[in-house]
Amino acid sequence: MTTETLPKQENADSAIGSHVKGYIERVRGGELGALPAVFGLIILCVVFAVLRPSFLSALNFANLFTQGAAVAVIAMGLIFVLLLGEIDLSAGFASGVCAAVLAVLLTFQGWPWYLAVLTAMVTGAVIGLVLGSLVAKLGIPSFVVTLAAFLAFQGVVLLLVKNGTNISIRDETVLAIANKNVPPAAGWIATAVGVAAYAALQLVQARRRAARGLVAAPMAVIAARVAALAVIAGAAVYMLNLERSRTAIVSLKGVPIVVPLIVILLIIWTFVLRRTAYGRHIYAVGGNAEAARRAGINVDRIRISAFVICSFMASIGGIIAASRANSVDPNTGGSNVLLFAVGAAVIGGTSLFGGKGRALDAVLGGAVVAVIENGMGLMGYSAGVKFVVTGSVLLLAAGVDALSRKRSAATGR
Amino acid sequence: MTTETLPKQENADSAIGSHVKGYIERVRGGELGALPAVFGLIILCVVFAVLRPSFLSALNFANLFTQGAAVAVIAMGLIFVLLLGEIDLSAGFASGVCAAVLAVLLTFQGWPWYLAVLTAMVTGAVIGLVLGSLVAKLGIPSFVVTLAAFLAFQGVVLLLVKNGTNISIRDETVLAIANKNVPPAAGWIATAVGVAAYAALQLVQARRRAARGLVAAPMAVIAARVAALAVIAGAAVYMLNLERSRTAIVSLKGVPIVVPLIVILLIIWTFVLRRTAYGRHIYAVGGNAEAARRAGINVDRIRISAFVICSFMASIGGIIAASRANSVDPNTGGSNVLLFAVGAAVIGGTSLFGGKGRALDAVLGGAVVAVIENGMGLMGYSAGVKFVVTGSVLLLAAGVDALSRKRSAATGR
Amino acid sequence: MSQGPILELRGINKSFGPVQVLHDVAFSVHPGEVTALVGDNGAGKSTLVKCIGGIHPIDSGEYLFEGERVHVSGPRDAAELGVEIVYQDLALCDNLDIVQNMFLGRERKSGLVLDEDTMEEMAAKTLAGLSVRTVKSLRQHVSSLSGGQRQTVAIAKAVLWNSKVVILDEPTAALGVAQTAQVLELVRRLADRGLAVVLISHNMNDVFAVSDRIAALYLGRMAAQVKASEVTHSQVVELITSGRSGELGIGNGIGAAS
Amino acid sequence: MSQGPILELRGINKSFGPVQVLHDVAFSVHPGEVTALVGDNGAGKSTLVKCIGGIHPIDSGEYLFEGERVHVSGPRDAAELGVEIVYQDLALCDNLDIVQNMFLGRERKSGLVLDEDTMEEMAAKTLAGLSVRTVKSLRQHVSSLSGGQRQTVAIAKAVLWNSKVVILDEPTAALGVAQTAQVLELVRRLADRGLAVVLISHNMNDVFAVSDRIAALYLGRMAAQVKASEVTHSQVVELITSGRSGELGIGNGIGAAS
Amino acid sequence: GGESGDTSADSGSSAAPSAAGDAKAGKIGVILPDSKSSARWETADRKYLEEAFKTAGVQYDIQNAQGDKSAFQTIADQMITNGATVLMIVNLDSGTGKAVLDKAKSQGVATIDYDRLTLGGSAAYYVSFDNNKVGQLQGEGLVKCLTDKKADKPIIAELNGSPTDNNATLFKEGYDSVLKPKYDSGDYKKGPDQSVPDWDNTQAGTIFEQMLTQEPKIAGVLSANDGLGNAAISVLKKQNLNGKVPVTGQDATVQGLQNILAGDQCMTVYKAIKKEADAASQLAIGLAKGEQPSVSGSVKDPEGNRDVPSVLLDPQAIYFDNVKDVVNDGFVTKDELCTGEFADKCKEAGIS
Ligand SMILES: Nc1ncnc2c1ncn2[C@@H]1O[C@H](COP(=O)(O)OP(=O)(O)OP(=O)(O)O)[C@@H](O)[C@H]1O
Ligand SMILES: Nc1ncnc2c1ncn2[C@@H]1O[C@H](COP(=O)(O)OP(=O)(O)OP(=O)(O)O)[C@@H](O)[C@H]1O
Ligand SMILES: [Mg+2]
Ligand SMILES: [Mg+2]
Repeated sequence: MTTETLPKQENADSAIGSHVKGYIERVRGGELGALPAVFGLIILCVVFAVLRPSFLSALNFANLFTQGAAVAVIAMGLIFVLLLGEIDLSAGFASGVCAAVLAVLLTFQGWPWYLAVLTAMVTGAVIGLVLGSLVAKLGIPSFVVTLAAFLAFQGVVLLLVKNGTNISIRDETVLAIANKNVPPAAGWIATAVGVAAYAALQLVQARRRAARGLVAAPMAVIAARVAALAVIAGAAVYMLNLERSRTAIVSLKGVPIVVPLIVILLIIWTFVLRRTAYGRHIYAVGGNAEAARRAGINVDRIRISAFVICSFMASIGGIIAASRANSVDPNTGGSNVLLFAVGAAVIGGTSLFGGKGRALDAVLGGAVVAVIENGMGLMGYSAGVKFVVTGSVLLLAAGVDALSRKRSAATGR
Repeated sequence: MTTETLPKQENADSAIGSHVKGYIERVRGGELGALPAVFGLIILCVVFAVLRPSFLSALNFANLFTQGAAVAVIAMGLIFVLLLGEIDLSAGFASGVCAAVLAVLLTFQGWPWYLAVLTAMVTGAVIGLVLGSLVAKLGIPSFVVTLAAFLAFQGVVLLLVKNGTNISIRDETVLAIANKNVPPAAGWIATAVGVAAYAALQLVQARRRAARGLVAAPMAVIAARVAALAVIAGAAVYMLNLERSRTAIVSLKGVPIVVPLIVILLIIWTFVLRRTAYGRHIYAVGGNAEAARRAGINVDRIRISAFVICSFMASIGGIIAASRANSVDPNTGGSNVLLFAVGAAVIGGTSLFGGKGRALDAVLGGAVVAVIENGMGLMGYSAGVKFVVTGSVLLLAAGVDALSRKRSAATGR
Repeated sequence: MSQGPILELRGINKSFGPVQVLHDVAFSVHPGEVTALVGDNGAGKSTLVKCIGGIHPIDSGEYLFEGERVHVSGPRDAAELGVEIVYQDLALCDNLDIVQNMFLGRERKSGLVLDEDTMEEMAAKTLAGLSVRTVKSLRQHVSSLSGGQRQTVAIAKAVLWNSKVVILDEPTAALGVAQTAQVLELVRRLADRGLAVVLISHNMNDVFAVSDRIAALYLGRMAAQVKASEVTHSQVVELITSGRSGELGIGNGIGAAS
Repeated sequence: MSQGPILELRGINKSFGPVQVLHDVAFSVHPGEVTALVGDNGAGKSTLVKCIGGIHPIDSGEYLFEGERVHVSGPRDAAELGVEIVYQDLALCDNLDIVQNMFLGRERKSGLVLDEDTMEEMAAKTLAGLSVRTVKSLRQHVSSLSGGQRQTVAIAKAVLWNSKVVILDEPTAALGVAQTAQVLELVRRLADRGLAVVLISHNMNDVFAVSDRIAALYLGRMAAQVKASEVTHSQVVELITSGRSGELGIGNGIGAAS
Repeated sequence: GGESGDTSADSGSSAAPSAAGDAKAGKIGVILPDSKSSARWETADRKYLEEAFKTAGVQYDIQNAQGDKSAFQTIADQMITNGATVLMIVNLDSGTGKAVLDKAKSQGVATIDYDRLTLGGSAAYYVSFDNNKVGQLQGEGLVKCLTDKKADKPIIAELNGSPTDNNATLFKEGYDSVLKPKYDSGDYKKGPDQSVPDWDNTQAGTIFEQMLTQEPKIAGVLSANDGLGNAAISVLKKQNLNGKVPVTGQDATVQGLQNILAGDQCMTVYKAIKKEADAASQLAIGLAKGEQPSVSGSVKDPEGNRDVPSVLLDPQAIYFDNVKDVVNDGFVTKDELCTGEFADKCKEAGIS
């Protein structure tokens, strides 16, 4: 049976059956990918929907996205640092600093929005450059460097927003990010284009591999994937294009602007991590820094760049948060933002030890965190009870995840 | 020169010279142990003393100990979890829960102090048991488990202190822990006994090893060690036995009670980690869990026990904090307590990746954190500036540490 | 067969996810004998050993020890039966020193306290017996050891104990000439003391030098388990590379039975 | 000597903290030749190789490449010179698959995007040339490979590139009979193509089978570097175990010079 | 917190909790800011508001944002989703407050600013104590106590609230308006002046201890609330200075009142929260029933440039002599306050 099984020969019977069987066996073998997080998410949604039917309303569905956006974006940046086995405790307050920079420039200095947003993003990148250099060049543990930054940035935000007041943001463009929606028609068009592009890409790739005699996904599998994407995206867009205003005067419908923003970021970072040499090197350094060094990879540069990406994404998260809050105050990026962002990444499946994780993890984990917060908000518990229940629900979601991984891992190792 | 160098033969020339040389070479070779943290500490102290002479007063010296005690104790427990490469984000609020239990039992239920303290400590141990079991048995990442606990415990504290009230503690014994001092004479006696016991232990051990033909520390080295301990302990006790009251009516002198408490905990945990099979197994699991498993170590049990110790120590930290604040409020154990505790461990030299760390790290790192907080308190900065400067100073202390390690590591690897 | 096998496996199957690595493997080990386990790279030798040691759970099959069915669900169970294994991927704790690694999980104690002195003495003696001459100090972390030194520590660790079965997975791979000779001599000595020894090696000279019995794995199947005196060097190589040799091997009805 | 050495070390010293591992070592490698580096466990072979590869900084000594003094401060420098090394402690990224490991640091790209297809094809070809038959998929993580399979991946990784010097630290330690033969043949083929090859091995048969020159390290000192044709099997063993053999070896004035 | 706990479990689960509930009397959503800066939100406001809503028989949902702005907005979203027609908020900051109010308004939800005015916001009503006034009372209280002690050129330490809390800034403006003239005239000497992050009592202890080390002659402590005051008192106790150095407070907590009875604390500021809650709940209930209640006062919102219809209540300074006022108001019970050693003091203070 298994005599000489170098990949080539499988090519012949690239039938659907074997592909599906392979997937099932991979899943049973412990390569679960996104399944456990999705599973946990579904259970959460069902529970909340049963307890509070309003959970399923169009309005709430739209709220979910804007509520979770900032954490998911920050988590996406954190993935890079976590992939290296490092940590960035300051990402939360870094987002606060960038938001404060944005607010000061917009409101006090009267800069146009594009310059202010750009400066905020550059601020993020510079922060990352400094943090990364301290970690990579001086060799101070990232926990300590970013703990120091965590404290310092807290102070910087305070200084920028002048001790306890807050800065309102009135720029319409910035406010639109987290508060306005894409016109329904545009939503449909973008979705259609996206699905078509995905289909084309898959087809071209399969063709090319088949032409070279490498294992390629069979047509039927590609069709199934494209169909799945189309259905999910279509359903979401349909839901978000429903009227959700409760008064007749204003109309409130369309995909919130943050949704395409997150989708674009997700595509970019997934591409970087999976399809570029840089992404490959990130995984290599996280998996075995010494092996990466011996392979001639400039480990320091990879480290620094990961921190740059992390703080850069934090700046985008900060901008979203500022937009959503219509203002920036000394607590922006504080409270539980950082823990939730790291938690989102870990729940999504990223390892804190490095070498394992995907950009999608941040979005999936961010969704879990957002659903918990959103659902708990509907329950109406008192402060103490709410904390306790939130903690338990989080544990439950993670437990489902862990158990399903464990179960299927029992067949392998 | 280096022909057959199995240890035995070194025995002959166990002269002082070779021992000292060996130490210097070990230090140059990168085995710095406590040196960098001590070095960073000294620099900090000098800077603060120059800027604010009152930093060196007897009063401030005594303050330092009570201010840093809770964090150092919590950090000591965290070391166990960190040694396994795990993390406990909930240690801060676990201390809060235990403090709240203590306060409720003392103030509302009127229990005697010993029962209340015992119950608080048992609460800590039980918390650790639950957390550890979730991590070890279900395989949920400790970051997620303890993040959930972090949230839940916050709620529990709120519920225990009835949503935001402060519970005053009026029990004299509990208040004494962080507020009263050991009589000067007792301080001197205990110090003398301690130093004598240390000397005796060192002598006996050296004798025994020499008798067996193993490498033993020469007399002179032992004498030097004992002398160093005597001088340091003596100076500290002398300083703490100075009069530091500002009013003529009351006398305020003696070693704060937390000092012997910390010393005893430090001795116990150092003993456990260095001299017992259990401690050895902790290091083994942290260094290579698979190797430990193959060596027949019950890895799950080690994991669980580490969490138990961590939460148990958190409960003691909580009791100290409650004693110091004369009350328990919903913020007890919150804010930066956890980050400072983990930071203390890391600054002391403990690795977040497991396998490397000592109980002493917690005390040294805790001292760094306490000195920074204490010194910054004397500077009178505004909130924002204070945060920024604190962060920078922390970075500086860690930088000194990292650079001295890096420098000496350049000779080896 | 001098006496019944002390350890016997029957019909062992083992898969990693979709990949089946062991197919219906039978394997037996006799006290007082050295059984060589040979096979090509990736044949499944290490996997078989890990199944014996309880590192990997078995999918199906029987595990008999001293004639009785046992269930080995972890390394502790194997150790309790008296099975001691040196794994190919050594599994030493890099952050511990040589003595600490050698006594890991079975520390000598006097009362509560570790008896470091006794352990240090015993370790020194065992290592000296294995021709280790370049180790600078027994208190060196194993991370600073050379490949061969690490291997020696792992071997020393396994033979320190009074066990009934000792399994060595490519123990001499990284060893020098003198050290290899010492280890082979040790293997013979252990068997002569009545222990059952399993030796995995790619070196046919070594295999024929010490073993009484040879078991050959071919692509996860037991091709043959025969007396060493009954086969030739080239026959074994044939079994390894093609799974059969003359009337021996898979498909000839002899297979696993010897 | 057919031509000048391509790589030459002179008076290399290397200490790890208090422990001096290499003492005043001289070593030279010639193009078109296989130089075997032998020595007892812990003699310092791997350390020497790591110094050449820039993994460890050298304490003192000269490093000449193609006759010119160079400063190698990291693996990148060595790679740029055209020195390719398979380390004993393989150093593969367990979280990457076989293809990814083989092309690590030198990925093929088409534009910005990785050219996975080309890489997969090239990897398959190289591995097939090394008699690897049991690897199920090239997209398998290397953590799931057997000892020998890992070793093969590491070797394949090093020989994929057009380098001038190839150094193999115990490449055949974990390999089976057929694979060992393939690797030895590959070694010979590389040398015949004009590359300088350094082979570290404890197996004297292998050493004599392929090498033109033999360098023996003894306790961190270069005992002798001689033509393989000028020494016997037992002389080399003597050099390894005692540092001298007849008029060869340390203290005989010949030492490092050949 | 069991009984004051699950609010909507009481009111909501009996009826259908969804937006589809009875449409006649609307539903009132209340968002409290946190539970850590002050005990009042969970212990007092929640209780009084619940009582009022229950009596009026309207549906309600009271939640606490725990100082998290993002959570604050999420809760607001959720309340509107759940069908609230009146939203009463205690904003965490004016920015988020405005975002919530504007969003609510666009959905046709009536809004009330409770305790804190949302600058530039769109709330229909504003009910509050004057935070500036609270600070003034604290400043005047400290002056009174120092005068009682006949302190000569005392050095004053200021232990301010959280630097991230706008109310803390308002309190500080209040007491500085009293103290600054004294500093300027040389009657008092300005000592250390620091903020306590998150109103964290533990940190407050360290901060005050360091103030006292740096400036050992501190003779008066203006601490922004009872928790911070208690932290200062526990440090003073070590030096046996408690009772000799007057300390201020706020919130009239059991702890603070006990400290006053013991003579360790000089005063606290009592905000008759029941009155505030009653006033606000009457407005909310009216709005929920579709009425347009009218109020007498108004406050100018400088940022939004409009007059907000307001109900403003006066805070009260509490000294040893009038601790009984707080008990008589039912804000704390005698049982809570007069435990153990305090029984005698209570008698002395005329609490029966
Ligand atoms: N954890 C795992 N997951 C998937 N496949 C595995 C795993 N471990 C081993 N394998 C596969 O099982 C097969 C047998 O591996 P094993 O390590 O037992 O070989 P071996 O006979 O010891 O070879 P070698 O002589 O090279 O050490 C190999 O093809 C390997 O790729
Ligand atoms: N990082 C290190 N720190 C301290 N000592 C080291 C370190 N690395 C190697 N050594 C020591 O240097 C000596 C030479 O090691 P090396 O790995 O070079 O030996 P080798 O000749 O490759 O041996 P083998 O044949 O066993 O692989 C050994 O005694 C080893 O203990
Ligand atoms: Mg193997
Ligand atoms: Mg080596």
